Formats: sequence, structure tokens, C-alpha cells
Amino acid sequence: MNNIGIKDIEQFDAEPVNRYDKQQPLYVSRKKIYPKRINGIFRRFKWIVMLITLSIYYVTPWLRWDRGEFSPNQAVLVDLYHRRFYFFWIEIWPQEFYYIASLLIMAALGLFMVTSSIGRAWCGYTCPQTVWVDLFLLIERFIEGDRNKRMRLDKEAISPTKIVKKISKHIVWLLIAVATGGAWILYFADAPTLLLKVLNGSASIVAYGTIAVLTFTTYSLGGLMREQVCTYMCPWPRIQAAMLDENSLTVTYNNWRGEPRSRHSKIHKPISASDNIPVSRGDCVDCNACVAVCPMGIDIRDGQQLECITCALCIDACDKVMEKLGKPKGLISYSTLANYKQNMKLAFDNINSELVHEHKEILKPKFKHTTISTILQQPRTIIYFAIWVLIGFTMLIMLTTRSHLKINVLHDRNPVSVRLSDGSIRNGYTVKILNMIPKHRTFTLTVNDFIDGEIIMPQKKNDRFHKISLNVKPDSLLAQRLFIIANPKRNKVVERKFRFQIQDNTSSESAEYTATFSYR
Amino acid sequence: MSILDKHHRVETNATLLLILSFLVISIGGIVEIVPLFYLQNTIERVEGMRPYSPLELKGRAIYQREGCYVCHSQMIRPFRDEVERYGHYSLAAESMYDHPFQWGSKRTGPDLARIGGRYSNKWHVQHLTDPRSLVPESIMPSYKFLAKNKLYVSDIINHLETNQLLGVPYNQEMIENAFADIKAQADPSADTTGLLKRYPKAKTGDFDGNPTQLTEMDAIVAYLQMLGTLVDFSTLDLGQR
Amino acid sequence: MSKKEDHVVNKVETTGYEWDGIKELNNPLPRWWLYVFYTTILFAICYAVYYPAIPLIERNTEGLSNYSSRKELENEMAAVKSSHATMLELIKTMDVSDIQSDPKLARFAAAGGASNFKVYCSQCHGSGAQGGVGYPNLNDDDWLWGGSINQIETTIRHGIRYEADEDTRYSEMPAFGRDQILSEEQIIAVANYVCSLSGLEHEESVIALGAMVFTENCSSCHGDDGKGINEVGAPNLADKLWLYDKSKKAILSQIINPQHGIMPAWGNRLGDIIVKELAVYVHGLGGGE
Amino acid sequence: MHKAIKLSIAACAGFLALFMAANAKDVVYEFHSYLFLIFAVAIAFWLIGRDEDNINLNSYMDGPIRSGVVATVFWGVLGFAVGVFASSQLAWPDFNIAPWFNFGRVRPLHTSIVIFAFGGSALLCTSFYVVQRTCRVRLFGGDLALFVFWGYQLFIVLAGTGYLLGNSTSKEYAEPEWYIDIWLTVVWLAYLVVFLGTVIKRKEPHIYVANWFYLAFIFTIAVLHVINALAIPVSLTGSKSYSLFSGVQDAMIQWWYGHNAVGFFLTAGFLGMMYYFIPKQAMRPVYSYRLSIVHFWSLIFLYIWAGPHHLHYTALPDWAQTLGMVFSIMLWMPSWGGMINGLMTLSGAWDKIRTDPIIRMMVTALAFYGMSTFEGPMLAVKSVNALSHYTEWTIGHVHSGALGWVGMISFGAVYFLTTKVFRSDNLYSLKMVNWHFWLATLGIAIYASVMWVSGIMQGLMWREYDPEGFLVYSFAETVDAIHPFYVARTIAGILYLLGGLVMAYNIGMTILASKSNAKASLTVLERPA
Repeated sequence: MNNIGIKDIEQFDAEPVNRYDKQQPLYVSRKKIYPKRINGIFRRFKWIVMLITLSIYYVTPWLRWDRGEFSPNQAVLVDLYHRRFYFFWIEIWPQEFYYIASLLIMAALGLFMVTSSIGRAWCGYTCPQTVWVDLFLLIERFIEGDRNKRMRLDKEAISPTKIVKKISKHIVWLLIAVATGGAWILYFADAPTLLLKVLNGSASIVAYGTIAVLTFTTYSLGGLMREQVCTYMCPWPRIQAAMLDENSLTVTYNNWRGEPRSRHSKIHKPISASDNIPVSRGDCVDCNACVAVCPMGIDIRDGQQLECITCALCIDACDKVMEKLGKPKGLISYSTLANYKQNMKLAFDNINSELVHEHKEILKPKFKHTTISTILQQPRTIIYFAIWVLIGFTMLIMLTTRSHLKINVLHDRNPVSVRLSDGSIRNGYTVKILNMIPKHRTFTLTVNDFIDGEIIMPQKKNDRFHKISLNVKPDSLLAQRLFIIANPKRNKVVERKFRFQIQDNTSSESAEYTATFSYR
Repeated sequence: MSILDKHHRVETNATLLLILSFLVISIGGIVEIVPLFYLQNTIERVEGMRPYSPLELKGRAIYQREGCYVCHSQMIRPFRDEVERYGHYSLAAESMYDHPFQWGSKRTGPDLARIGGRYSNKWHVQHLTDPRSLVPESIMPSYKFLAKNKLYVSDIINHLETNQLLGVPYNQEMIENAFADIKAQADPSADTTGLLKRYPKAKTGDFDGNPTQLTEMDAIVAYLQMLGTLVDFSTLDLGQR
Repeated sequence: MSKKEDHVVNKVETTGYEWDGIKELNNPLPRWWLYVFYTTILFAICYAVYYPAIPLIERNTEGLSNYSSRKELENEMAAVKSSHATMLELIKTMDVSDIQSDPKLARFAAAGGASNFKVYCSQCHGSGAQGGVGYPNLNDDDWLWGGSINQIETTIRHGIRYEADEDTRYSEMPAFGRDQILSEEQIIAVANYVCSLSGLEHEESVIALGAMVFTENCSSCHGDDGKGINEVGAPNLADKLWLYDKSKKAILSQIINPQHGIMPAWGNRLGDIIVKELAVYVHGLGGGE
Repeated sequence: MHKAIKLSIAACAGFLALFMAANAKDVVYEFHSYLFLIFAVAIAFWLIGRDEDNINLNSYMDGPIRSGVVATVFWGVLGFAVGVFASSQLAWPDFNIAPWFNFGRVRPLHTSIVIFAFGGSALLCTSFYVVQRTCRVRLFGGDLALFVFWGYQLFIVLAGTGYLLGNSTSKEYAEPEWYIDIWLTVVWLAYLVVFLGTVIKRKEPHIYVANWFYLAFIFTIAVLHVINALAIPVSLTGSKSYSLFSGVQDAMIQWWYGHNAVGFFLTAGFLGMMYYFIPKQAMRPVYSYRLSIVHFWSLIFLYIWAGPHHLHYTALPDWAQTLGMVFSIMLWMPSWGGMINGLMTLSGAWDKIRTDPIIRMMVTALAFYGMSTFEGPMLAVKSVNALSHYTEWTIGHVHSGALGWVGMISFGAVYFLTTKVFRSDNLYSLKMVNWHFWLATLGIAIYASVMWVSGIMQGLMWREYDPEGFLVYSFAETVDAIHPFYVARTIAGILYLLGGLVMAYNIGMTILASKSNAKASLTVLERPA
């Protein structure tokens, strides 16, 4: 093992943007953050998440799903004009919007649970703001170079190279922003057709307007505003913060082994005036690598902060340094407040690396280490997850087994009933049948619980039926007007209840509606 | 930041703080409210608007008392779907005698601005008595008790006079005949020529299916049946607003 | 864990006052906050210039757009109307019975008819076409002048006993009592006979006389069986529906001194299209033959 | 004031009440006259019976604050319960019990209890607490503060019973009839006198920012209430009255009032609360003095204009609608100023969020404040409003603000105040506060998402056309489609109510426990070390 001394560790000239004594006056523009590139396990994980989320976003509108000739074949489609929402094998009508509501509630519950267990994982990895900022940073780094180069470039006087670099960066950003807006609208219409229309200039103003707005928001939020969105504007970090408790994972600087931080190999500093016990330095070499890589521009060593999105890049940075120094990793780590406090207490008597370390490379076993797996094994996590899965599963079952047939009946109001020349009573109804699958269907409509009630169709007034047959077009609503005729009642009955029933002739799926017949 | 530096004067003087606050909050209200009283185009000039007949006025009071405005708007917005569903969009003139207005803010039930004459009296009575017997999906409460409550009529003249004081054009004849009119409107055998002269287009006859008694049901149905029926839209020429 | 507390208040500018232990820092405004605020103000100004916004002494400012929410609606409705042009043209040229057999056209025509009915017809026939005493219910299957769609169209177009229209439907029942065509005894007898036709209460003893009187005086219009003849607008007396009242008193009064309803001719006033739409609507109410 | 003068005022009030009862033209008026009489008699007895020498004028006046804390909790739980009841009525109409408990009468009861009783009591007791501490003086006006508190409670009882008995002016959030309005005016002016008087006699050189907000709230509400409530009664001894204004002018005045009831009662007042309790509980200095100046003045100036956005596309002239819309949009940043100031104040104490449930509630309150003040300007945009108006979306928006912002910040303040004014070292159970937090948050999340989706669905169904150009859905079908949402909303309401019950128990136990160590040292008017 090659022994690298502290002197070999580069110290970055990096300062957190939010330290109180350094708080910049915010009426001048924000202090620009130049996150340094870092490799490591969390960075790799972030790349993967980014790849997955971006591909889902850009690829989904192009997926096809065969629904037959009467419905669109786009797998995920929000058809605003026809008020239908398609998601693979699921098709939702406006009346079924409550599934969307449950989806929202599921999402909220899921986020609550995830947050209380593993902290702001949403913010750190999957939030669109994080993903797009990451993407924009990738571009920035590719064109302008890493942290130091970018800082130098910004300080440089205007030169042709600087102009070219800056302009090309913004052009690429804008292109990404346009693509973001462009992909968004593809969810609302047949993707290939719409794309063609957009390209040859024949799409609607709304489409171009939406692209423009989303281009603007993507560009300004992802490219220009960046961390300010999370710090000031987004309400979610506050609610999330409120969901954390002592057992939630957060990115933590373990100052019980890090302090006192120092760039000198040995310090002999009395811990107090009374005892002159020499204290060796902590594990932190004050290289500021954690600050340099932070996309939020903060110093995690200042403790838990509003700004921290727990992207864990500082863990990667610090682990790299610890590795070089041959010290145990995890000076900055995912930890819970409870563990942290416990460790703090263990080390409290004298924060001293001699006491903390079993020997140089291994920490004493008494210290608690939180890992993702310990969190996942907590009963709380398991219970939360179980509840969530249960709700989700119930919803899925409801969604897939729900009826694809609905019947609604409107009773005529004016007049409610009509007396005919032979003295019988007639009521008018509009029967609405919703055929919610993309197939032609034939239904039999019957009148139940109404012995003398007979059906008259407006087209054939002289015929009376007990059942009628109705054809409904695929994926549409049939409004059929019909009359029920019955003998008058001698006693003072003014109305009765009965049921309309429709049944699919082939699948025998059926639906019912309880209606009233008025005698007055 | 020089203005901000002077702020300490305000912070040290409670009266000044109060006066400044008053000035600041006055501006918006004055600019938005006062012109509505003098700008000529605020209320359209239309034919046909008249004060409520005594029975309708009482019906309206019941409408307020029962909190109908909580679920029903009386304001059709100028949108195609609303105009086709409910009728011509509402005019400011149509509520010019409404103290207070009944535009509502929520449609848990449908708009009622032009419910007048749409359904029969019988339908209304049955619907108010047992809404779900006619509209199974309805979530409206039952107002059966209105048919049992005798309408309190002896103070009707005071109601008309109060409205007159507020600028509603009730004339002396209307006030003198108020008591007779309220009875005549719901009485199928009464002579209603005088009533109809004073209150053109008023619906007359028995409303609640019980001609012997003047009930709150009579009043509310009479009110509902006149809603939105007064303005003659065929002769209407709406200027720019 | 937070080590900030130590150096916070000391190093950042505070206002120097303290209330119940609360101090105030004097951090400057976030710049993006100001920018967004300015942007909304700018937007507000532009919007207020473009749309009617500022109340002045005589009028309010109209804005550059000359916008009004009502005009917007008028434009939309005009567009809807023009999109209906082809349908209206078809209605104009086609015969009503053909219109009716085309479901799409029939639905369109009925919708137009419904809205016109509310404006022009509901005053007499009621908003639900349920009629009233002296005004026929158009929902039922009892038609004075015929319930086929063409008959209904003719009635609407030319009216009934409407003198300004030459082709108006016309008939008049003799005033058997007033003009002393029948004796009192005969009138009572025939009234009882008419009651018997539809099963109303009647005196059995005079039925024979009544039947005779009916055959001699009434059957030419009302038919031998009293079921009425549409061509002359003579109502069916054998059914359960009555235009006026089913009491014997009302029947007597109609025989002695009949009332005759009048319906305006709408053909010239409303034009071809609306008349046809109304015919389709009325026929579709349920009673049409 | 001399005891005798006070007694004679009470006696006069009593005789007036008796006279009113004797001549009452209707039952509600008579009933209310008797309530008023009881109030006057109770005051008289209390005046006679109390020991005036025992009042320590060198201490803060915490009596009305203690009552206020209890009242806030009581009205909160009752208001949430009535809300659940009203919500159940919409889901299952059989819950309507005619005539007193029909939805039309219960809904004003719900809104009045949660806004005026719960919110109002919270504002009263926190403002009394805050103004004394930040001015370092006892409340001005002696017994006047007690009169304000109890007089306000009487107003609530009069208003609430009035609705149920069929007494409503039908002006939303201003439903009480004319004589109740007069009573409220008297009480409210007394409130202004107490508050302003305390601020004027303060011992601190500067007026603290929380007091700016409280003062603006109290004063503006007085103006709004008096103008909107102007009416002429049919008879001086009857409850019915007719509003002074009619039609379009009345609509404008009503929503000028209605929107600013939100703006000043539920926003400015509660921002005052936020400006004291957040820095106090977090033990952090307020983030930015400058920001508080800018956002205070811009907020109160802009809010007053926003009323017409409740009347988009109505018969209100277009120009007024335009003003309502643009001012609502400009209101966005001033509203967020308060959120930023609160949050950044907390930013140095961020780790406390994990351990301090009271701070947790306040942070959540700020988050919901931020969300609703973004949603608000968005809903004020005319084209969005065209869809959202008249639908459940509005209801969802209101509740995310009311349950999230007003509710949470009040809960935080109540927990804080309980330990302070009842001189108990700790709350009975911090775990229960956590339970309360989670129940409430879950309730809000479900409520907001359900109402948001259902509102959009409703709006879309109302304007759905088929290819031939005919409306597709009848109104009744949209009512049917919304049923599952009403059920889910009721469940959300029950969760929130359960949270409230947990709080009531927790506060109750804390107060009971504090009785044992009562007569602890009085808070003396000294600057804290």
C-alpha cells in the first residue's frame, strides 16, 4: 500500500455559499458554484439513475401498444381532446379520474415513506431538477472543462475562445431545453405525427407555446437558477425536512472521528488549559474536496442543512481522499441522527483518532455504522413498504378488474310523466351506455323489477319490448332515448323504483342502474 | 437602501404605522369599487327588469336562509358550454335589485340563473321534497319541511319598504297592494290582473300542490320559476363593456 | 452538531434591537426574488395595456386588444354556427321525414328545435311541451290535426285558425246550444254519450238518445266511433285525454258554446329551417306517429 | 375604569337585551337576545365577585391567553368535526338532517368555526402574547382585553347558532345578520384599542415586525367588515336585513372583503404569528429585516386588489377582472417573501427539525404557505380560472392553505403557548405531537390531491362536447362521477380531525399537569437575560 501523506492531498480553495459569516449579499447575483467532477459509487449510481429517468422521459412517447383499429396505438397517451388517458393496457375515462387521484396519493405516501426512511433520496437522485441540472453540468464541464478551468474561464477577459465556449454551451443547453419541451408535448398526441407537424411548422400554437414555455423553464431553472430552486422555491424540501426523524438517513459528516481537522501531520494542542494531554488530529485533512464537488455549494461539515439534497457526491469525494490516505472510508457517510449521537457519545470523552481507531485503518468496532441495508432491514421501513405495496396492489387489481361498461340514466324532468290516450303512463329516459373498450359491442337492455313496464323506442312507437338490443361503437358513449310505459295505479302510488340492466351479448359483462318511474 | 433606512420612523411610531397602512390598503379598494357606482357601462340597459313580487321576495329570503347559494351559482359565464347548458350569459342588470347578490362561488349543484320556467312546478315540489326520487345521483338535502311551514306574510310591507329605501323601485301602489299580491300570486282562483300589471311575467297559480295554504314551498318555487325570465333577450343590444 | 450558532449573530449585521430575545439579521433581498417580482410587474403592465383595465372618469380604458369576454363568446358562437352551415343547408333542402330518418341530422335538428321551442312555443305549450288546459300536450299520442311529422310541420308552418295565413288549418264546431241546433234534452243526452265513450261517469238512461244525436250531428266530424278525424281537427272523444276538462260540465259547455284554440302560423316568421327543426323536435317528444 | 361604571354598562346592556327579547319579531332574534342577556349578567356577576386587589399589574396579562389557547383547541376540534360532517353530507346525502343540519346551514357553520372561531381565537391569544412580550408591557386597557376575548366568543356563538336556526345574509364568510355584525364591530374596535394601546405604551424603542402584521390585520379587518356588512334591517327587533349594495357592486364589495379575509385574517395575521414563534422556537434571529419591510408593504398594498379574481367572467366589467388578475400575479413574490424569511430564519437550526416537532409543524406550515401562494396566483389567471371556478379545485386550494398553513402554524403556536402560559416545563407528550403532525400531513396530502383531480375532472366534464357538437354530460352525471372523491375527502378530513383530537388530549393533559405546580413565579416585565 502506497503511503500518501497529507501534503499530497490537494487542498481546494472552496468555500460554502451559505456560511453565515460568508453570506453573500443576495442582491448581487448569486455566488456561482463550480462543482468539481468526482468518481465514485454514488456518482456512478447517479449516472445510472439519470440514464434511466431520461430514457423513460424521452422514449416513452414512442412506445406503441396495439389497441385495435378504434383507439390510438401509443402506449402512454394523454388524449386531452377526447378526454382519455391511455397507459399500456389501462384506459381511463374522465369519470375514472379517481384512479389518478389515488395515484397522486400513492405518490405522496411513497415519498413520505421513502423520506422518513432514507431521507431526501428523491431530491438527490430522481427529481427532474436534479437530473436536468446534472445534465446541464455535464455539458458545461464538457465544453468549459472542470472546476478550475471553469473558474479561470469566468475570470478571464473576453476572448474569442471564451465567447465560443460560452455560446456553444448555451446553445447546447437551449437544444436540450427545446428537446425537453418537445418530448413533453408528445405525450399528448400521436408522437410521430405530432413531431412531423412540429418540424414542418403545421402544429398548433398551443404545441409551440408549450414547447416555448418548457424550453424557457428548463433553461432557466436547470441552467441558470440551479440550486436556488431547491433552496428557495421548492416547497418539497421543507416538507421532507419535516418528515425526517432520528432514524432517517442523511448525509452526515462524522465529526467524532474527523475533528480536530488539520492539514498538519501532527498537532499537539492541549484540549484544555488544565490537562496537557497531546491530541493527535482527526481524520479530516481539511482538503475541502467535499465542498468543491457539492452542486449545492455547501460544506457538509457545517452539519445538517436546509440546502443539502443528499446527492452523496461529498461521500465519494471524501472516500477518495480517505482511500489515498489509507484511512477507513466513511468520514462523510449516510448515517442516522441516532447513530451519529451514539457515536458522538462514545467518542465524546476525548475526540481523538487514537481512541476512535482500533489501528490506523480500522475503526473500533463499538462505533455504529449505518448502511442502506441496515435501514432497509428496519421494521419501520418494511412496514411502510408493505403498506404501500398493499395499497398499490389493491389499486392495480381494482384497475384491471374494473368494469368496462357503465350505464347512466337520465329521467325526463319536464314533463316527468305523460298520460297517453289509452290512459297508460309513459316516462321518458335517456340511457347512456359507456363502452370503455376499443371494440364494437352489442348489449341487451332489460327492465327489471317492473312487471308491467314495457320499453318503447322512439323510432318504432307501436312496438313494445321487454328487452332491446343496442349496438355501441368502440370506446364511446351511446345516448339512447327510450320510453317506459306502464298501466296507471289505482291507489295513490306516485312512483316506483326499478332497474335498467345492460348485458354484453358476448362477454356477459353487465351493469345496472336503479331508476324511478313516476305515475303522477 | 435609503428609503429602508427611513423606515425606522414608521417602526417607532404606531400611529404613523397605522395611518400609512390605512393609506396603502385604501387605494386598491377605492380604484376597484368606486367606479362601479359611476361608470355608465357597469350595468347594461335592458328591458323587462322589475322588482321581485312580494311572494318572490319571500322565496328569495328562504333561498338565502337555507344557504342555497352555497351549492348553486346564479351566474352564467360567457362560455359556449355554459350558454348551451344554462342559457344566455347573465347580465349585471339581472341582479341589480338583488340585495345582496346571489352569484355564488361553487357549483356543487347546477347553475340556477335561468332555472325559471325550465321545469314544472310539480317537478320542483317533488324535487325539493325528495331530490333523489327524480335525480338519483343528486346529493341535495330534502326540503320537505318547506311545504309544511306556513309562509310568514304579515311583515311583507316592511320588506318592500326596506328595499324601497335601498333604491329598489317599488312604488306606492306596490307597497299598498303587497299583502294582497302575496296571497293572490299563489291562489289559482284569484284575480291576478293587478299583480301582473305591477309585476309583469310573474308566474301565478298554485305552486306547491296545496291551494288551500300559502306555504314556504309556494314562495321558493315562485322565486325559482321567475329566475332569469325577466329580460327580453330578443330586443337586447349589449354595448361594449 | 451545528457549529454555526457560535459565530452567527456576532458576525452578521443585525439591526441592533432585540425583542423578547429575538434579534433581526439584515440580510439583503435575494436577487432572483426581486427579478421575479419585477417580471410579474412588467407582465401586469403589459396585460393591463392590452386588455381593458383602468377605470377613468367617463369610461374605462379599452386596451389595445379591444377585447371583451362577451365578444369572445359571440365570435365562438359565430364559428360554431358557421360550422353548422352544411347541416342547415341539408335541413333547408330536405323533406322533414327524410331529415328524421337520418339519425345525425335528426339529432342536430331536434337540438335546434328544442332551443327554438323554448323561445317561441313554451309560452303556450309549456317549457316541456306538456301543455295545459286548452293548450295541447305535445308529448302524448293524441293529435288534433295529425301526429305524423309532415302533419306536424304543416300545423307549425300554417298555424290553426290563424287568419293571416291562407293555408291555415281551419275548422269550426257548431255552437249546438247557443245557436239552438239541438234541444237541451238532446245536448244532455249527447254529453252523457260522449262521457260513455271514454268510460267517464254518465247516465245510462239517456245513452240511446245520445247515440242517435251523435250519429246525426257529430259523427261527420268526430267519426262514427267518436275517435275523431285529423283532417278536420276533430278530437278523439273516446280516449282518456281531454284538451279542456273531462268533467261533464266542461263537455256540456263545449257542445253548447265551443271554444276554438288558435295557433299562429310560424312559417313566415321563423323560416323554413326553424319550422322543420321544430317539427323534428316535437315529433321526437314521444307522441309522433 | 371604575367598577361602578363597568357594572352600569353591563346593566344597561342587560336591559337592552331584555327589551330586544320582549319585542323580538322572530325566534332567532329572541334567542340571541337571551344569549346576550346571559352574557351581560355573567359579566356583572364576575365584576361583583372578583377580588381586584389580587391583580399584579407588573406582570403580563396571561388570563385571556390561557382561555384563548383552550378556545383555539376547542373550536379547532369542533370546526374540523363539523367539516367532516359537512363532507359526509356531500358523500352520503342522508346525513342531512332537515332543517337545522342541512348542508346549506352546516357549511357556513364549518367555515365560520374554522376561520373565525379557531383562527380568530388563535390570532387573539397569540397577538396578546406576542405584543406583550415584544413591547415589554402589560396589555393596555385592563379588563378591555377580557371583554375582547369573551365578546368575541359570544360573537361566534351568536353567528353559529344563527346559521343553524336559519339566519344568514348569504354573503359568504360574512353570513351573520346585522345585529351580530354590530356586536362584532364593537368587540373588534376594542381589540384595536387594546392592541394599539399596548404598542403605543411599549418599552422597546422599535415596533417588532410581528406587530406590524398584527396591526395591519386588525385594522384592515375592521375596515373590511364594516363596509361589507352595511345593511338595513327590516325591523330593529327582527333579524332579517337587506344589504346596502346590490348586484354587481355588492359582488365586488363582497369579494373585496372575502379575498382580504384570506389576505389579512388568514395571511397577514398568521404571518405575524410566524414572525414571533419561528425565531423564538428555533432560537435564531430573523433572517432579513429588509425583506420583512419590503414584503410587508407590498403584501398589504397588493392583496387588497386581488378580490375580482373571484369574479372572473362574471357580469363584473372586464376592466375590474383584469385588475384582479394582474394584481394577484404580482402578489406572488410578496407572499413568498414571508416564506423565505421564515425558512431562512430556520436555516441555521435545520438539524432541530428532526428532533423538535413544533419546528417541524412550522416548517410544514411554511411549505404549504408557499404552495398555496403559488397556486393562488395561478388560479387567478383568467384562462385557468375559467376551468377551475365553481369546481372542487377551489375547495382543494383553500384547504391546502387552511389546513396546511393556518392549521399547522396555529398548532405550533398553541403547543408553544401551552407550556409558556400554563407554566408547565414540558408538553405532556412529544410523541403525540408527532402523531398529530403525521395525521394532519397525511390528511392534507390526500385532501389536496383528491380535490385537485376532482376539480379538473368536473371542469372537463362540464365542457365535454361530442364530435357532433353537443354537450356530452348532464350535470347529474358529473355529480355521480365525483362521489368517490367526496368519500376520499371525508377520510382525509377524519385524519385531520384525529390529529386535532390527539392535540386536544395532549394539551388537556399538559394543562392538568401544570395545575399541580401552579402559583409558580409570575412572569415579570423584565428583559430576559
